[in-house]
Amino acid sequence: MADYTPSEMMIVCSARALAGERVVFVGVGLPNIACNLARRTVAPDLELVYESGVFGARPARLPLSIGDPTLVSGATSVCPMSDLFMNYLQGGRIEVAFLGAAQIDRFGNLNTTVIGDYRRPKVRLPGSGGACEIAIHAQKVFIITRLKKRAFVERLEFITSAGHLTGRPNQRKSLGMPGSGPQRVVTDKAVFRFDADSGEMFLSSIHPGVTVAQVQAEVSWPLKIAADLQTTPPPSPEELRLIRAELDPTGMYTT
Amino acid sequence: MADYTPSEMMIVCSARALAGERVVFVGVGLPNIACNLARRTVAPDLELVYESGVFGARPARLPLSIGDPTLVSGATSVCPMSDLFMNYLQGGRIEVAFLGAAQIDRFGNLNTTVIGDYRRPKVRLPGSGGACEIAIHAQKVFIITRLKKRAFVERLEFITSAGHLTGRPNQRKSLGMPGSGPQRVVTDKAVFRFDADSGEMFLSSIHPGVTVAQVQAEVSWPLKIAADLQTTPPPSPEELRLIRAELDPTGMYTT
Amino acid sequence: MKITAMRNAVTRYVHDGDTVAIEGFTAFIGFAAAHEIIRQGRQNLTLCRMTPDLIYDQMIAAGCARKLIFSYLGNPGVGSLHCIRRAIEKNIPRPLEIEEYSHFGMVGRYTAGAARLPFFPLKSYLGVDINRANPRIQFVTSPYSDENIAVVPPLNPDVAVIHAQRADANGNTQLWGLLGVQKEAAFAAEHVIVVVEEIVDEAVIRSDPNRTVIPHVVVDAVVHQPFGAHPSYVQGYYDRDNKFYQEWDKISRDAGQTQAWLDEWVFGVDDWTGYLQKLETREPEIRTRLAPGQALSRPVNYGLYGREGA
Amino acid sequence: MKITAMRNAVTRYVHDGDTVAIEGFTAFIGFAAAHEIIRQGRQNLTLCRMTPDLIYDQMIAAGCARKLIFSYLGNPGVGSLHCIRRAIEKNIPRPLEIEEYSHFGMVGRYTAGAARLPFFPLKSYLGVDINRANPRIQFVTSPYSDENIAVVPPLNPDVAVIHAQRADANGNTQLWGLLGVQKEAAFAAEHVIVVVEEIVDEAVIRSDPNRTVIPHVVVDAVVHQPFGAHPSYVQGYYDRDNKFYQEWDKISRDAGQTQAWLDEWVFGVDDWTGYLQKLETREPEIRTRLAPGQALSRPVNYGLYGREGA
Repeated sequence: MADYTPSEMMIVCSARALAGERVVFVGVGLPNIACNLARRTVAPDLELVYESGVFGARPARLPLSIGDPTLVSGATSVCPMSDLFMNYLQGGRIEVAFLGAAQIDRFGNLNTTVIGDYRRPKVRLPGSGGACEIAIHAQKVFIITRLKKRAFVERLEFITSAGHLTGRPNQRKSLGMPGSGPQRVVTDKAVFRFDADSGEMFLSSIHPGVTVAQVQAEVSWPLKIAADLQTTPPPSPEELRLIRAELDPTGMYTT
Repeated sequence: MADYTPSEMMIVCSARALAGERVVFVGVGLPNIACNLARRTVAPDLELVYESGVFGARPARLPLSIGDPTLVSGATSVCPMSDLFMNYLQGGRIEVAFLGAAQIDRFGNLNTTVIGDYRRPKVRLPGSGGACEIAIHAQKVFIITRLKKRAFVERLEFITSAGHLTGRPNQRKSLGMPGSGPQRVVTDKAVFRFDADSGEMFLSSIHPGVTVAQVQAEVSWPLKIAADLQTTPPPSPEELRLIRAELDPTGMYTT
Repeated sequence: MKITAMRNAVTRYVHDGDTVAIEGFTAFIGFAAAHEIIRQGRQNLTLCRMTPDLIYDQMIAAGCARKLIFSYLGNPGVGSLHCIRRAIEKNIPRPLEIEEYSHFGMVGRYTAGAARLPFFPLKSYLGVDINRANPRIQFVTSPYSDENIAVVPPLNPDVAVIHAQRADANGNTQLWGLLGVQKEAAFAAEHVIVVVEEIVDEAVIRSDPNRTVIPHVVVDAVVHQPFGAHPSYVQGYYDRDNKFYQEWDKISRDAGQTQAWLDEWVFGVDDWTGYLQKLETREPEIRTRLAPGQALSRPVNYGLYGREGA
Repeated sequence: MKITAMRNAVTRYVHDGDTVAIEGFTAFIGFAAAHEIIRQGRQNLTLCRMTPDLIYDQMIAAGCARKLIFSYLGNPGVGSLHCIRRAIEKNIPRPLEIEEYSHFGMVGRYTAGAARLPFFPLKSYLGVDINRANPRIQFVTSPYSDENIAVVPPLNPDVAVIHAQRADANGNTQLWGLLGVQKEAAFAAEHVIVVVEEIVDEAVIRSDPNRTVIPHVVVDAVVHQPFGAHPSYVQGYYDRDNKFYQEWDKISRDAGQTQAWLDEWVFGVDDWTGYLQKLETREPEIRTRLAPGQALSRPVNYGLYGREGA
């Protein structure tokens, strides 16, 4: 048995991916902890921007939602939603953003809207929130989600947020999307990246103790695998200490 | 000799025209004094809105410009320019606005941009500022200007702000202008109004001691005259007391 | 003087069939107003809100709405909005029409509504199905670049309800914390009900005019309703009652339990005072549990400018 | 740490041929920055400002500009901007290209620039000659109503200079009083120089995050320059020096006198400290004359939210 949880592995992978980044758009839960871990390790200058309009938050407790009042008190700035979407996100100020999804396809397109027919849904999901625009405007997108066959699907039932679309070269650019789209998918079993030419997801790094077959079993399409497939380095003792002692002491998100 | 100045007469005429109004867009100088006089007489609920974004000002001195800091301190609200133009003016919240002009034509169109050719001007004037939009969006426009032949012209050299255009019925509406356009022109010799059908300016009220011929002499086109031409009631002792003792005690604008 | 009781404000400004926006992103959510609307039995409302949250889950469970205009359906930090899902997935208690945008799309709709613009442009809805599901999202071509850009139409509610920390009796309203789209919603609406924790003297408002988010010019009614955003929060006044958000997740999974909750907590009381009494009977220390510590802003000097012609 | 001297900030971020916006509507006008730009001999600038005011009158008289983008040319409360008129009417000291809007048009240009929109729509330029004089003003058709609505293109200056009351060393900048279009200009610009009356500890900024108009993310340099907006004013710090505005009306009517003034007050000093010394030598009581009284904002409570899972 590993001495860390799958959630902790996801947090650590996400944090490491933020090395050197400066402005990240963050949701609560795992991405929040990952960004805070990155600030204390690989990205000391990282600025966390919350979708609720908060910058430079100094939360006195682990926030319960992106609108938690603890994010506001002691922040460096708080702005209305129109400023957030117009001047920060559309204005090109966001370098990295995290997105989750109920369904993802091989090009990193995401569905958070509906399972089944839109007008007669089997399961009604939350919808876009800011995700549709984040996927267009953030310079890079990191996706965090658990690896499950019903999530990694051949064909989305609804496209809420654009990834690399159908994989045609320059397709995002020709549609007028400033951001470069999804760069990584961090899961509890492996990390995926995207081929620069085809836009297709490939297995880039596999977590310790997981086999390629176990990963393929949870992905609905024949998965491409990196020639130099890595084994994800496990969380370091210092990373685990920061998560457990400082960032999520009650284990709300990490157990 | 009248015991009041032409400026005082203009202020009083403007103030009286504000009877019952609630939200007025005001510049400094005569309109500012007129609006404050109206608040103390015929329009106690009048809210003064300054183009600089100030509402409910309580100036401790007579403001020197629409951006005077004395307007800000103690106001009920101060907003950015984008709010002022989008939500207040274009949003249809302004009932009355005052405009001045270097030139005015018989339909109340105004020029504050240039005398001579635009690219090779004889006299370069200030330009629009907010006037172009005020003329479109304010529910009513009152014009304050001194009566002079070179100002009341047959044909403007440049249209900065739209009045009743060429006088065709529904012309403003068909262009998409929400406001009803100029309603009065207050001058130092007379007050003019506009014919509801033709949009043409007519002499509505003449100040005490002024003749129709004197007015016509300062207007470049053959002036229409109201069938029931009035003599403007002179400033009352109370109006004069308010102006002289409270609103402009140093006589900066009124002498 | 616009101060009035919630009952009167709702009776006067919220009518069957109206388009209603109760805004406030995660914070300042006007539950007191929502409960009064439910209690007065309003029907066929079109409810607008970026994040319908528990407030519209309750109103939709109570059968007030025929349509929902929104951008994110969730119980923040907890999970699903089960009543709204039940309405969309199973037509319980009645069918619910939906008109769906992204957050930015909703911001754009309110912005256009406030500014009386025929549309608001935003770079969004590229390569996705949202605009296919919602034909009100259109595209226009820029005369400068031939770029096609999405546009959304104005949203002009019949009434907006805005909860805030404080207002004066005339309706000048100050907010701090998350500002969401409250200003835009208020300017876009035909009528505005402001609900506040405190009615303050005009001098308090005038000491900091830049803090006034909603000016009296657009306000029709001011309702003094302390704790009126419970179980959501008001910055500096009380915390979110997260226990209730979690409890609702359980209650709302079942239509019967939901109805029982509405019967007890909404229909079973006369007004918000009754709701608060019940709340404090159940948990006498609730206000202490939700009370934040003090973190005061440093004052700024606006300056007195009294001298003539400095 | 972005604190730097004005000289360095101008050397680094303002280059010949740049598009420069020094914004601030009537208040917060960045004269210290303008004088340094003149002193360093910048040429061929495109100057953007809703109200060019004395600041651009001086820069244009000094020959810094080849083009002016604006919406109102006036010496507020006093009269004309004679130097700019001389440039437009008589090509003195050199021809000046103009690109002219209404106020709302300039607001729209900055707003589109800040938000990277291809255009900003506004209901204006109906029945007038402004759009005939400026072909950059175009019209688009609304897909909802077939209404034609004016649009203006984005304005993205190479550099914006914003004067404010206070910032922290990292560039988080707070302003109160007239807010003009400073926020939009800062977000629209490639580089931003913030000039402040006071550098404050980050804790002051953090005590009131809603007051932060310009966040550090968009700021390149912070210059500490008290009294740096003289002869304009900074709310709560000093009043407008109206005597100078009137004096300028006389000086600026004559090209020779204007040049003599620039020689003495701009070229004749090393920096803003030198300017202020000259000012106080001429009028020892100037700071007293322009000092406002105190009018403090009432503090608001943001609340301390430290407890887990309230």
